[in-house]
Amino acid sequence: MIFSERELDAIIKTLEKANVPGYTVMKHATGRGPERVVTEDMEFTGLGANAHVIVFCEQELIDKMRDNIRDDLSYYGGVAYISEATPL
Amino acid sequence: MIFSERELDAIIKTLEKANVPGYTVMKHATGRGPERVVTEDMEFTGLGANAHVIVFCEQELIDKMRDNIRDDLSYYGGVAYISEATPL
Amino acid sequence: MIFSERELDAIIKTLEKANVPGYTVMKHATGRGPERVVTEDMEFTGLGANAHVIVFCEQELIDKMRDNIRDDLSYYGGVAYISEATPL
Amino acid sequence: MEINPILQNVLAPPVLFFLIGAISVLFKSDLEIPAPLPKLFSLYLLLAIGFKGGIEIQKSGFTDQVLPTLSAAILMSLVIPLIGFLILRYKFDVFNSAAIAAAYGSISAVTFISAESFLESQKIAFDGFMVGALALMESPAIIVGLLLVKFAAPQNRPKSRKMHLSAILHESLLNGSVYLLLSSLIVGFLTASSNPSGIAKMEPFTGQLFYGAECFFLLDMGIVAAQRLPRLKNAGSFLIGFAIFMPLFNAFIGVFVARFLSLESGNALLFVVLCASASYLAVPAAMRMTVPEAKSSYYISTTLGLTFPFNIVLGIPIYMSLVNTIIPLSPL
Amino acid sequence: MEINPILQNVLAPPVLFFLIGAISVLFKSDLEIPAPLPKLFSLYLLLAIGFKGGIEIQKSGFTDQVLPTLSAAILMSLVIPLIGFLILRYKFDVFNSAAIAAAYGSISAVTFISAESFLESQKIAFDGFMVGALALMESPAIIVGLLLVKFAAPQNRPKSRKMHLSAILHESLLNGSVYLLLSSLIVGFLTASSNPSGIAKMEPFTGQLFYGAECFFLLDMGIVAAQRLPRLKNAGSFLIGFAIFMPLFNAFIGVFVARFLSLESGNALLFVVLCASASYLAVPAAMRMTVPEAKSSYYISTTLGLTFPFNIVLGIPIYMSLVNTIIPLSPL
Amino acid sequence: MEINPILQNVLAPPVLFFLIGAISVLFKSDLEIPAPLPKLFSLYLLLAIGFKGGIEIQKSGFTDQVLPTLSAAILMSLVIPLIGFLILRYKFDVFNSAAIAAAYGSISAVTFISAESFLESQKIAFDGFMVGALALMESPAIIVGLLLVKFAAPQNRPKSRKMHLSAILHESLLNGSVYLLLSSLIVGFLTASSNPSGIAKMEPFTGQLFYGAECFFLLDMGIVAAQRLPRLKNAGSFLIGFAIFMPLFNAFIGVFVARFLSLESGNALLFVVLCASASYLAVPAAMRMTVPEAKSSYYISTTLGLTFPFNIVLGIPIYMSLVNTIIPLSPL
Ligand SMILES: Nc1ncnc2c1ncn2[C@@H]1O[C@H](COP(=O)(O)O)[C@@H](O)[C@H]1O
Ligand SMILES: Nc1ncnc2c1ncn2[C@@H]1O[C@H](COP(=O)(O)O)[C@@H](O)[C@H]1O
Ligand SMILES: Nc1ncnc2c1ncn2[C@@H]1O[C@H](COP(=O)(O)O)[C@@H](O)[C@H]1O
Ligand code: NA
Ligand code: NA
Ligand code: NA
Repeated sequence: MIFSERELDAIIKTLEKANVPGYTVMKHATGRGPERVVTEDMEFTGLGANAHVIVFCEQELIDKMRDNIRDDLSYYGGVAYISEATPL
Repeated sequence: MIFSERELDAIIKTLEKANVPGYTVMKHATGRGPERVVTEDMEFTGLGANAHVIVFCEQELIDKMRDNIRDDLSYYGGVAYISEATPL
Repeated sequence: MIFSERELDAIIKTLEKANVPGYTVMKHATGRGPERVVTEDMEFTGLGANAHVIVFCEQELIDKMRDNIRDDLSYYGGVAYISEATPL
Repeated sequence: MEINPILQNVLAPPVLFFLIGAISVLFKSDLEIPAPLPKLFSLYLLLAIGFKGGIEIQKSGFTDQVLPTLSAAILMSLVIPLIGFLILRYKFDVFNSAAIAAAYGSISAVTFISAESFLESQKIAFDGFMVGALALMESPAIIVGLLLVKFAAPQNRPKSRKMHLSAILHESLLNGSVYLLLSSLIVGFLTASSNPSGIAKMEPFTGQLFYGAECFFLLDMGIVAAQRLPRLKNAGSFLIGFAIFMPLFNAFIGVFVARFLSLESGNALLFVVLCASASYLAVPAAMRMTVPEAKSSYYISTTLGLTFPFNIVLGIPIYMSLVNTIIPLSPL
Repeated sequence: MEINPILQNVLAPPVLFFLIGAISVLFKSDLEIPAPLPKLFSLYLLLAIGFKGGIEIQKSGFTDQVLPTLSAAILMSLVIPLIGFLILRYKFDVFNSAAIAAAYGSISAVTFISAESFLESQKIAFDGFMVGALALMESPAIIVGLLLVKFAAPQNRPKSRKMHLSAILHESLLNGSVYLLLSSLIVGFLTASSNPSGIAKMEPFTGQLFYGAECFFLLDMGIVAAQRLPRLKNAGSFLIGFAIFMPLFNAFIGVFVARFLSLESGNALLFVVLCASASYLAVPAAMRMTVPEAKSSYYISTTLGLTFPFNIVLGIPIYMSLVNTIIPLSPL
Repeated sequence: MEINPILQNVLAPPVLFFLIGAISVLFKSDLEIPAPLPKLFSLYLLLAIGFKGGIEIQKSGFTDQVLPTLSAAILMSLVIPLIGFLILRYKFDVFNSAAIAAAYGSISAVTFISAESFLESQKIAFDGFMVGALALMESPAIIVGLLLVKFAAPQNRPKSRKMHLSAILHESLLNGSVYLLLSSLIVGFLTASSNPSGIAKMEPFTGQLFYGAECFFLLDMGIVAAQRLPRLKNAGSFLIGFAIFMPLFNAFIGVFVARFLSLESGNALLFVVLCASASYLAVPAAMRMTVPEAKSSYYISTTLGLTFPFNIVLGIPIYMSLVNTIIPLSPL
């Protein structure tokens, strides 16, 4: 799940509300999306790179969050993909 | 695989012992786990964000490391998940 | 896909040429590969950590880029793996 | 208008370092000032300029000029976005027009600092309260921009995203750079009035170091501006023209307002520079958050890639000539 | 105890900047000092304070007071964690009690620096060897904390994790901040004794810049402390009370020890501040590594969210009054 | 050669801080200066040293010595890699030999700065134009290294990777550190000639702060160098010997060239240090890009882990003795 740092608070609130077991955030990611420009544009004095968020959780939880996250991402920009993963 | 930067040395030693072909470390990740608090707590003067480690390797190697890594993670905190991936 | 920051420009050009819908770059990754040394070596004054690039795209696009990326990576070092992922 | 003051401006260290940064991008040198080092310098400059401004204000007291000047400054930052919006609507939609217009109504602290350095090198006096004008001109422009979006385009926006006035005020007044500037101003004022020994102890940090830090920061600004410049090509010639014409136009209005306020030439220049400069930090950050429909490359590449270098290198000495020509004319 | 010294303390630039940082969090401003910039300032402050302390020690020589004071300082950092542990065990398990107690036995360099600035603004003299006490009080508290865990709770811990004494010593003595402070002290001492011209060349960096850098760092500390404060709610009122009561209690013991040592008022204040302050850096880092069973939010939010602001804003002037009251009393 | 100058060099703050950094790694302290803070200091040092050098050159004018000295410097940076290459080829392939040789032909700005500080503490004069030599010696060595690869090993390389001369020139001349140093030199020169008041305003930043920033940076260099040292074990004793012998050998040639140029002892030391020092920044960066076949651990661990500390701690005073012995001899 990758989106702008400035939306981070909203997304985290969504995650917390869905009671995910945990999440990890990596800031300072840059990138380019289908229409909008390279986001390094905003990073130059520390405002607004993207954040990369990883959540390991059950399928049901994902279903619960889906709509809220989609909503945020479609408005502000960003992508979210799901991959299968098993605990070590 | 995500855990505290301060455990990084121990984990890397485990990886090296298992003879993984390589690994990648991304520091300065923050996050929240099931019980413990948001780890940004420790980042404020540069000590102790999380590290995100990626290892691409064969299934057998994972089996070899599993116990050691589980041990470290259960004690210090952190998560490890496995996903399938094929080389490009 | 993980490789040295100094090759980043070349890889991005390949991605752009293949018309990927987007990509995300995380710099300042460190790591160790099968033969070469720990890349933290080069980071110490800000030159040359690795970059971790994530691209979500269709299988066909991957096929188009494969050769170019392989070429760059085998020469300069780095790894690329593919995982399945579905949009949220 | 002679060429001399422009050359003299270009040969000052801050402008030279700015050019060095820009040229390094041109030549594809791998010179880079990695994040968050530029942020360190921008925070430092805001803190130092606020602190020094606060001390000056306390020393000089609130003269007759302070209130009219600050009011005029706020007025300018309300009017300029409206004019800009009307011009931009010829070519752009409401969202982009409002975002770009807000940027030009707001100010650039680094341009202001460069103007101060220019005045110092020319040994022309200016007053500390002008920093107050700097601090007060950032927020109103953001508010006007967001109100323009709210009222000119409510039907286009998804319902859940209606802007609340409180969010607009928060975004505009509590923006990090506005907050740091204003609060450092207050700290400077309080220190000067109750703890004068603190001034001397701060002086090496906020005073002596300032010029060098400004140079270092402008080195980075040169790199950043030159990286943004090529993106202007996509923006089209209308926007390129706007990025040069608008500051000149604003300067022109500004100089007459300054004359009306009877500002002396130093303060007049600073006033004109505030009108002519455009924000590439606070406003873009606010717009990205609240008007994601606007293309950030438009408002960033114009303000940062063109208007900012223009002001730093050519604008300031041009405005100085303007001030020297208009201000001494017989009273209106 | 009058209100005046408190107000005077609050109106000094470092405290004002601390408050500005805290208020920015309250108002949800997006002011942020991104990592690793705060680390730059904390490394700088440790280096500078150690270097200056080393020079002072070399200049004044080892007076009669040095050894007793340093010994008393170490003693305090051994005793305070024990008292704290006994108090905390009413409510907390061994791990949390030991970790929190260790933090209160240890010291906060920034609180110490603020006390020095306070003394300077009050024109009260103090000696360089007090920096030695600062450096020596960090490690013993960590050792006590870890020994408490080792002996009070050996049966609960997984076998493979038995703490070895060597690991405890390493973690406590070679902690980055202790190491930098102590070694800078030695560098200062050596420079003063063999290379006096080096002092003048370092002075702009370690001396003149210090006050401004302190302000900048306290701006960040204000942000960080205010971010931690709300987490205290989860910690419960017992811990909140402890975070205010414990420094006052420690100050009270400290002032009598200072009197017993016949310290003059400047050194006495610094001694009291060392006793009263709590570590939010070195100890948490060590505890996170060696006692992961303890909740880091407990020992961080108390020391950083409450005790630290309390000491900076109210504590120091209160302790000064205490020192002024107790020290001049007729000899024991 | 007495022991005294070495001890005196070791007791200077920059060298002491370097040792502190190295010892912290030895003792496994967790002292760390996180990226990109070291980059801040390295950029600052290059900017300041260039700026000051430019001012000096403008002040002293182009004396008779300038051109011959700069030419000799360039010559040395062309010849040394060739000698090094021949030696290294006994044990290593073309790629590694060329990369390591290029590093030894190039220079280390921090070693140069340390030599300047050493001269200042010894009150020995030197000229600003030596900074020009510093700036000019980085690129030629890179060019020679890449040409060696191009001509000695064309058949081994994949076709698509043929090196174009333009790429070689770009990589060597527009390298970030070379570019910043040279352009700061020009800024200093222009400022001194057209805007002398700018010098005074820059002085606190580029002048007064310099020594302290140097110490801070050397603290980090100590850490980094000590971390690289153990990797030398894999490199074998041949390379370890080379890392000590080569600087001494280069210094020896250098001192005779300096004598031939009739340099006074200050300039002579700087010239010798330029010959003896090896690049651990610009050259490795360029080699990593253009000769990925070479093992970066070889050229980094030798230059940074061994040659650099050797020069800083022992080399500079040894070269000074050499200069004091050879230069005053009766003319050739
Ligand atoms: N296909 C993709 N693969 C990886 N990252 C993407 C992709 N599309 C968008 N992103 C990331 O999402 C951010 C926002 O994209 P956008 O929604 O187009 O503004 C970009 O800056 C990228 O970092
Ligand atoms: N379900 C999860 N998904 C992603 N990251 C997680 C998850 N659980 C824990 N983490 C990461 O692991 C770190 C340590 O978690 P803990 O073991 O609960 O202390 C957290 O700070 C997160 O960064
Ligand atoms: N098996 C692996 N798993 C994860 N990262 C790897 C792996 N192999 C290589 N890398 C990354 O790729 C970089 C370059 O590797 P190399 O091609 O061996 O120089 C390393 O520094 C690692 O960050
Ligand atoms: Na404006
Ligand atoms: Na204490
Ligand atoms: Na050399």
